[in-house]
Amino acid sequence: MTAFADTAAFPFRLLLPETILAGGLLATLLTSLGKGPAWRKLAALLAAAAAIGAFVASLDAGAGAVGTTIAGDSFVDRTVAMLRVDAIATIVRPAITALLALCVFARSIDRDDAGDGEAWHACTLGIGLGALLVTSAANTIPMWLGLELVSLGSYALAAWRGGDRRAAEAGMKYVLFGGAATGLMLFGTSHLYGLTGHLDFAGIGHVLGQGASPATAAALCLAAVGAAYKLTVVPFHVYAPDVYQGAPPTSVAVVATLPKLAAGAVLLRALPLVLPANVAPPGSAAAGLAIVAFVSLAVGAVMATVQRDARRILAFSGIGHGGTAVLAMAAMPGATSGGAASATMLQLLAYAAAAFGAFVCLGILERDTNSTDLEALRGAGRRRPWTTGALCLFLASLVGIPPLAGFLAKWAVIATAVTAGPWPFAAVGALLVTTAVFAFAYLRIVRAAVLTEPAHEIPCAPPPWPATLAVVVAALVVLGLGLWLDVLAVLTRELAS
Amino acid sequence: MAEFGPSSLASYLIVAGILFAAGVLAIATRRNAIGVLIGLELMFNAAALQFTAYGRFRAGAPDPQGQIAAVFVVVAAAAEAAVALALLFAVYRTSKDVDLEATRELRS
Amino acid sequence: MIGPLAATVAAPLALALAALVPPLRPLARWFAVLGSALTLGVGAFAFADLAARPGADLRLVESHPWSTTFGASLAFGVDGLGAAMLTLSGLITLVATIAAFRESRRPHAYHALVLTLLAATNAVFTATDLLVFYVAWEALLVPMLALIGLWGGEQRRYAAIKFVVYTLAGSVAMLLLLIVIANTTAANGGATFDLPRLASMAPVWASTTVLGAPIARFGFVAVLLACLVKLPAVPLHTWLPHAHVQAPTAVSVLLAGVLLKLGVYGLYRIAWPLFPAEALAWSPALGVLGLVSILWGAFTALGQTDLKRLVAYSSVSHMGFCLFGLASGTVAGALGGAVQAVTHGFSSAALFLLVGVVYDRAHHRRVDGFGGLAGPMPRFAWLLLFASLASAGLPGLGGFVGEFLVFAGGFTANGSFPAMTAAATVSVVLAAAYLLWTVKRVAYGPLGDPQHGTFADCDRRERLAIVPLCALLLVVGVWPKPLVDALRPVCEALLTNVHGAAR
Amino acid sequence: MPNWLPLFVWLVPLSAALVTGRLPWRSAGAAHGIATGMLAATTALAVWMTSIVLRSGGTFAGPHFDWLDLGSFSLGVGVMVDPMAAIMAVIVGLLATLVMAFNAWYMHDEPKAARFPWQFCFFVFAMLGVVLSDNLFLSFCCWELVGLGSYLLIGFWFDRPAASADPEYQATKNPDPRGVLEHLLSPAHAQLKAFVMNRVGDAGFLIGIGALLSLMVTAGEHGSVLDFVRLPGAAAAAQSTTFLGLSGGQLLTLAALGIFCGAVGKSAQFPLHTWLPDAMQGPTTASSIIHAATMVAAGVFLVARCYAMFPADALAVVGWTGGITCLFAATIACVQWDLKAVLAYSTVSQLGLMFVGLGAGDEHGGRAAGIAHLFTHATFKCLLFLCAGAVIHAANGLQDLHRMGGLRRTMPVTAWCSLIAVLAIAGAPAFSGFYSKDAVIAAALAHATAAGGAAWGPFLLAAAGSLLTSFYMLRWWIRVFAGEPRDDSLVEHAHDPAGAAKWVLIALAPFALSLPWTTGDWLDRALRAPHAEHLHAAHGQAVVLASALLLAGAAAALFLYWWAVRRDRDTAGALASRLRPLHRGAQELWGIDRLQDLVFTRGLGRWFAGRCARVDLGSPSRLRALDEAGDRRAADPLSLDGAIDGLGRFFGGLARRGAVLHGGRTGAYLAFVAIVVGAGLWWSVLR
Repeated sequence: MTAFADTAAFPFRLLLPETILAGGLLATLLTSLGKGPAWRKLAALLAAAAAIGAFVASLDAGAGAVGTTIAGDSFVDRTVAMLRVDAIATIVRPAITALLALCVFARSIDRDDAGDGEAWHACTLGIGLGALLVTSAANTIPMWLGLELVSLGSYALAAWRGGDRRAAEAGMKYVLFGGAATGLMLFGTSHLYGLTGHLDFAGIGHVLGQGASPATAAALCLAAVGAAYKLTVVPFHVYAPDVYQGAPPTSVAVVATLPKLAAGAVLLRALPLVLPANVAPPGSAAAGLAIVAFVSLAVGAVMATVQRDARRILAFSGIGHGGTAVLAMAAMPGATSGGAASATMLQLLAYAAAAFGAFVCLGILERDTNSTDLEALRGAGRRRPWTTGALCLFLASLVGIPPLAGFLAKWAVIATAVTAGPWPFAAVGALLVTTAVFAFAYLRIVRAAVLTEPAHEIPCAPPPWPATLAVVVAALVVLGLGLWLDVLAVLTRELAS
Repeated sequence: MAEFGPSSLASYLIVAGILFAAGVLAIATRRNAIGVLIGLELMFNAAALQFTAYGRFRAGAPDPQGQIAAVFVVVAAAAEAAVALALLFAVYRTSKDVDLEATRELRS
Repeated sequence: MIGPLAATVAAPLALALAALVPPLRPLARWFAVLGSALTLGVGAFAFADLAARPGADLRLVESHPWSTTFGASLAFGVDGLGAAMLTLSGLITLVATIAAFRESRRPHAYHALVLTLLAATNAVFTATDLLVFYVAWEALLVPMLALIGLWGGEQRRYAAIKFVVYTLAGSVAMLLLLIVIANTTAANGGATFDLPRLASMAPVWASTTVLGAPIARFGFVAVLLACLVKLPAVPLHTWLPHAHVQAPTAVSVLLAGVLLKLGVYGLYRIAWPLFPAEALAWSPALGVLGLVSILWGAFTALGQTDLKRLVAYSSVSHMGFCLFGLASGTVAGALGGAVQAVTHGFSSAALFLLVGVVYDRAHHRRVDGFGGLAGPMPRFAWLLLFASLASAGLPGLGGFVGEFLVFAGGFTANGSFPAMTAAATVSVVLAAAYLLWTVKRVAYGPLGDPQHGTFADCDRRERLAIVPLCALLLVVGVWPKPLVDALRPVCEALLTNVHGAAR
Repeated sequence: MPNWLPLFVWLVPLSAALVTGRLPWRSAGAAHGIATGMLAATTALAVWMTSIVLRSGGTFAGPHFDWLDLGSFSLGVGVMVDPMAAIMAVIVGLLATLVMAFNAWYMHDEPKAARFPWQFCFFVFAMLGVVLSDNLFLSFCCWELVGLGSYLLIGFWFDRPAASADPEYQATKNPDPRGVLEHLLSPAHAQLKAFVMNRVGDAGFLIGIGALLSLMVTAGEHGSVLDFVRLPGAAAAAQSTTFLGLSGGQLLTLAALGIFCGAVGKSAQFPLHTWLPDAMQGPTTASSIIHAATMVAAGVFLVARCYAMFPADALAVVGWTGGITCLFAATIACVQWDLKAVLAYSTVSQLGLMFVGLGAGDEHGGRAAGIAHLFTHATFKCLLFLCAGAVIHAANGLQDLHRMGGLRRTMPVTAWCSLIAVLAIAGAPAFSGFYSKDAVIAAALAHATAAGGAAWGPFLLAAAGSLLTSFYMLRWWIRVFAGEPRDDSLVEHAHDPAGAAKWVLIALAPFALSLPWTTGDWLDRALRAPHAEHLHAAHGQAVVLASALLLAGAAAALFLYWWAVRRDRDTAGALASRLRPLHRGAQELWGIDRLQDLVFTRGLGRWFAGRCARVDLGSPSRLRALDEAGDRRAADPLSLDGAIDGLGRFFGGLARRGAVLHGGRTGAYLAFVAIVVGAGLWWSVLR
């Protein structure tokens, strides 16, 4: 076990990314004292600087754990792990911070109607901070605290377009549904604590390893709801289409990607710890996860085909991809190598990059018509060939056309799940079949945006350069992750250690 | 744990369970967003209560983690309520109503 | 340093990118000519090599590292079949480029997409690495989607989406197979996608099981499904008429001339070598499927009223011969299937170009809306008759060689094949009926529409595209020996392997 | 023999076709001149070749290449000359030369005339390929090319409308119903019909080749297994081979019948004969060569070529088919009023007679007799058609026997030449038909006597056909040339062919006499006609029988169309109404054309193919909806394509059900989660 950092001194280097983000958050909030475009620009600059700084810091943070010493009344003091910067966090933290920076860049496409852009950046940095906490959480308290931080920011972001009915509705739905999920998670976590006496993953897993009752399993399931709803897997997915449809473009780019990365990362860490092999009956955990994956894929694919809004299609795509990530996790119990973990990781990264790119592209296209309705996308390809081309690239990655990141991720997931038992195999079948169904759904976007002539000419200005940069970076990631086949081996090696 | 009373874990759990059930029932049935919000708070409080109770009646000795968690839960519930109220207000501003059945412009 | 085969993939890709650069856009069509001519040249070079040293071994072999952990490498090499297909791909793309030389709607994008498609098809035809094969196999859907969906007819979107979803659905199982293969090779001494090595591991596929079934059993079906959709074999063919009807002329040419051959090639290159025992076991069923394709395609073609749809169904019928010949398990049959794939490329491309010629003038494709075009357009009529006869398998023209070899193979094969071949001879009648009936309704008789009397005959550009195809049909029909000699070692090795696996 | 000689005989017409087809100047005269010259050269070479072969009497194997080597067997391209092939080549060359020369006159005012020579030369090239080929594969190839040649020639006037829409046709057609489907009578349709019906036979031919191939391969033969010289080997191998449950003998019969099926198509035998009368839509000169030396001759020739592999039961089929066709076509010929139709059905009938001969077996002289009749028939039928062409040319396209008559006065050369040909086809003594037809009937009689039973069938049918032959041919001649003119302007305008064309007729006439064929028994020796005692006896009986038939038929024709007409009696009409069912049946071509139109064109070609198209892509309304509106809701779940779309609709329906949950109701979302959690808790804990 990694030695705990000295709890007396703040583990500065280890938590430098979080620190930078927190500082950035405060600084950005301070800029809201001023008024005018210059201040807004300053807020964006500060946020970008914080995100990039956190990214750089996360690259060289090293590994370690942060714990706290609990003083017992009559027992020896116990040291309880709180945060653990392990291989998972080492990989995901740079991804989150980089994505955060891209989100800040992408914000340049939003028309700032309410005039409170600074706070948007602050909220986004808050989401990032929460995501980082979740990512390296080794204990349920920082996990759900982080999730709560992510959630609070996300609720605000979803409703950001002041005075917009749809945005407000999205925010309300998000907060009520998210609150319910949080409530369930907290209720489950409290039971888990009561049944095992521990709040940290290792402790819970240690107790569960000695035998688990159905009540514990139920508590465990409830405790996972928080992450599950962030991952938008069935049955905690219902909010996603509405929120993605109603929220402002860049807010969607944030809330569809960052929380998923974080939730996936924490599940990745928690699952092997808390799910011992002897949770009765054997294979039931894998079966349960595979069933969740199967249903998510099926619901996502089938529902995606009839949507009339591009963002809703992408929301259902996200539900399917959440299911895909869960499918990879299904192979984890009992897996010896890091194959399942790396597959999950790659799936999360590939989805985040492609979905971020797609949402930003849609945001750029949306600027012309103020709608992502498929009808409103008509002729986008003629109007903005490069943006539409990039959108197609991201969609191709989402559907898994080689040689893009989505293809490699799908490959990794199938490769790890195909031998994990009958239920995962069935889910693999669903994954393969829904490829074609999802392709049809995405093709409806392509059909509207690329293959249909515009009804009338719409004047359009080139997108702002930061957003362009964000799209280009995302596209490069999608291409690079797809072509660099060895990434899978690298991830496996890193995650196995 | 067979007997009920202030010194029994079961009594706290039962109360928490009732709270939770009431909360779930509220969110599942209320048409008014405020009602749902109240249900959420009930669920949160059930969790907080359980954390404290479990910490207090931990096998062997009381554990401070339960109380710590409960404090965090209360903080979270407050923050959640604040944000939720702000968003409900935003909805109210645009549609003069917080009826969940009426607020469904976003749909498949 | 990349070799000639990698150049046939890399150069079109580079040219496609160059065609998109604004200052170079006017040159886009010349880039397409260049890319296809390069492919043609490399194919011809490979043929010359094959003529000098006949054999089933791979030529122009090259390999560039891609991923050691995956066992994938950018490996290329061609045998007789690959060389034939590469040459066909270059030639047909060249012809299609000539046919679309005057494309006026965003020509740079059009030619860039054609070049991308060329790169992808070349990669499929030359790859000796299964992963590269698969990547190219899937990736070529993208340019095809755009070409049909952007430059097509009124219902192009429906047709393009149907095409993509259909073919994608057909090949998902193949993805699973690839993954299983990767897992298995990794467990058997190092991951690899090298096709010759995978072929040599046939016993492993037969003995290793996934969920209780040997890999070979499911793998063969997976590859088969992917190839039968592309081929296309009845009843997986209904995307084809839509795609052809909606695609612009030049894209129809590419679709019929190159894309359908991918299915044949996949059967010859993946399904049969990797899973010989399964291939043998499935042969009778595939023979039936081939027979059904032949007859159903022919009868359905007879019942069409749209010229392009008619030619599309004739493709279904003719590609059925490829399947039938290969399934017969005889050298003659397999050879006939391969030759048929090549000559069908020529004849169907020519037929689609000719349909394009009348469509450009009359702006419709209804068979009964024409008549007597031989009067105002004698050259057109002769070329149409020529291409139709070649397609109908007149001796001395290309279509006959493959068809006769398939018949010869089928008659000398075992089991129910002679009887099925006898049934397949009905297609000889049907092909003559639907093609020459079409010639009659289009070119002969009195003028169907008085306004058609003023139609100009095929101009120089149109002839430049069609006449070489007809010339090649004649050359292959009269003297197929070079082509057959190049293909024979491949087919022999293939069948030796298949029949060896049975013992 | 020089190695190149047969190759040259074969390829000179091809080069003639290439030269005349690509002439830089579009001069019909020059093209005809060059073509005639080159065909004459072909004929000269063929004569030279024949003289060598007849002198040596054996078979000469020319150059042979492996076209394709397929390991277990190879497909070859090569030539072979035996006396039969050599004589056939001479006849083909000679007739082609003469017809080409005649055509220069016949088409002197035809704007498309320049096309004729190359198509014609190509046709001759293809036919010579069939004649000189040394293996079944090359024969099949050339066989198909013959089909292409006929396609081109029949469709020479491809732009003509269907007869029902052709005012010229309507003005000159005869008033009687002819059983011909006018809306389907046009050069463009006739050429299509000829090609497709030939392909029906060719499909059988392919099966025959396939059966032979599998026989040879199973027997372990290697190399160019389809060579004619190896056919006796195939027959021998058949004794010891079994393949897929078929004995070798059965396989051999199947092979023979398959090849005969090809011959049925090409030689217009019942029931694949209907294309030949329609083929009259081509120029009459093209008809003259199609009906004489090329095309229809190919079938008879091929069966003779493959004779070694025809077992007795296959020969019985050949004989019966020939016999049925012989009588069947003759009955139709008796009631035709179209100048060329009579000749067309007479060709069908005579071809049937040849098959009767072939079916009689070699030991009874049937093969030699059939081939001899093929040769003699080629010459006089060619002459008949050229005469008919001269008449039609003179009559400005009129072909109606009702309006002709008395043309002998203004067209003496044509009249006499055609009378010689008519006597020849009728089988009058001293004419060539007498010699060959007599031989056929003798062979059939000998065979019937020897085999008994069903073998009498072909003989009797052939005899009945011969009886009718003399009747309808004399009827034809009398209606055209004899008697008083029925249309004075016609007779006044009529004239014999001019110049070379006239000499062509005169040059052909001697061949209709028996002398050129029987001098020194050269033909019998060349064809290795057997000489046996029982054959002599049969011969004697056949001479008597044939003469009697000739006399009876001729007497009937003279009585009905000459004697009665001179007395202004419509005895023929009275007889026709007396025999009304038979007469009507024959006039309606015994319904075969209608039946084929119903079953194949309308039934299979339109109805069934239309059904297939409909099952495949859906109903026309679905296609229209797709084509015009892109309406994917245009459902036809009973079609293949519609079912695929139906799959999509199924998912769409599922999704619309799912929309209940995803319909934007927050209450529903929360309730759903509550229910799921409650159910989960109940299932895992409380259960």
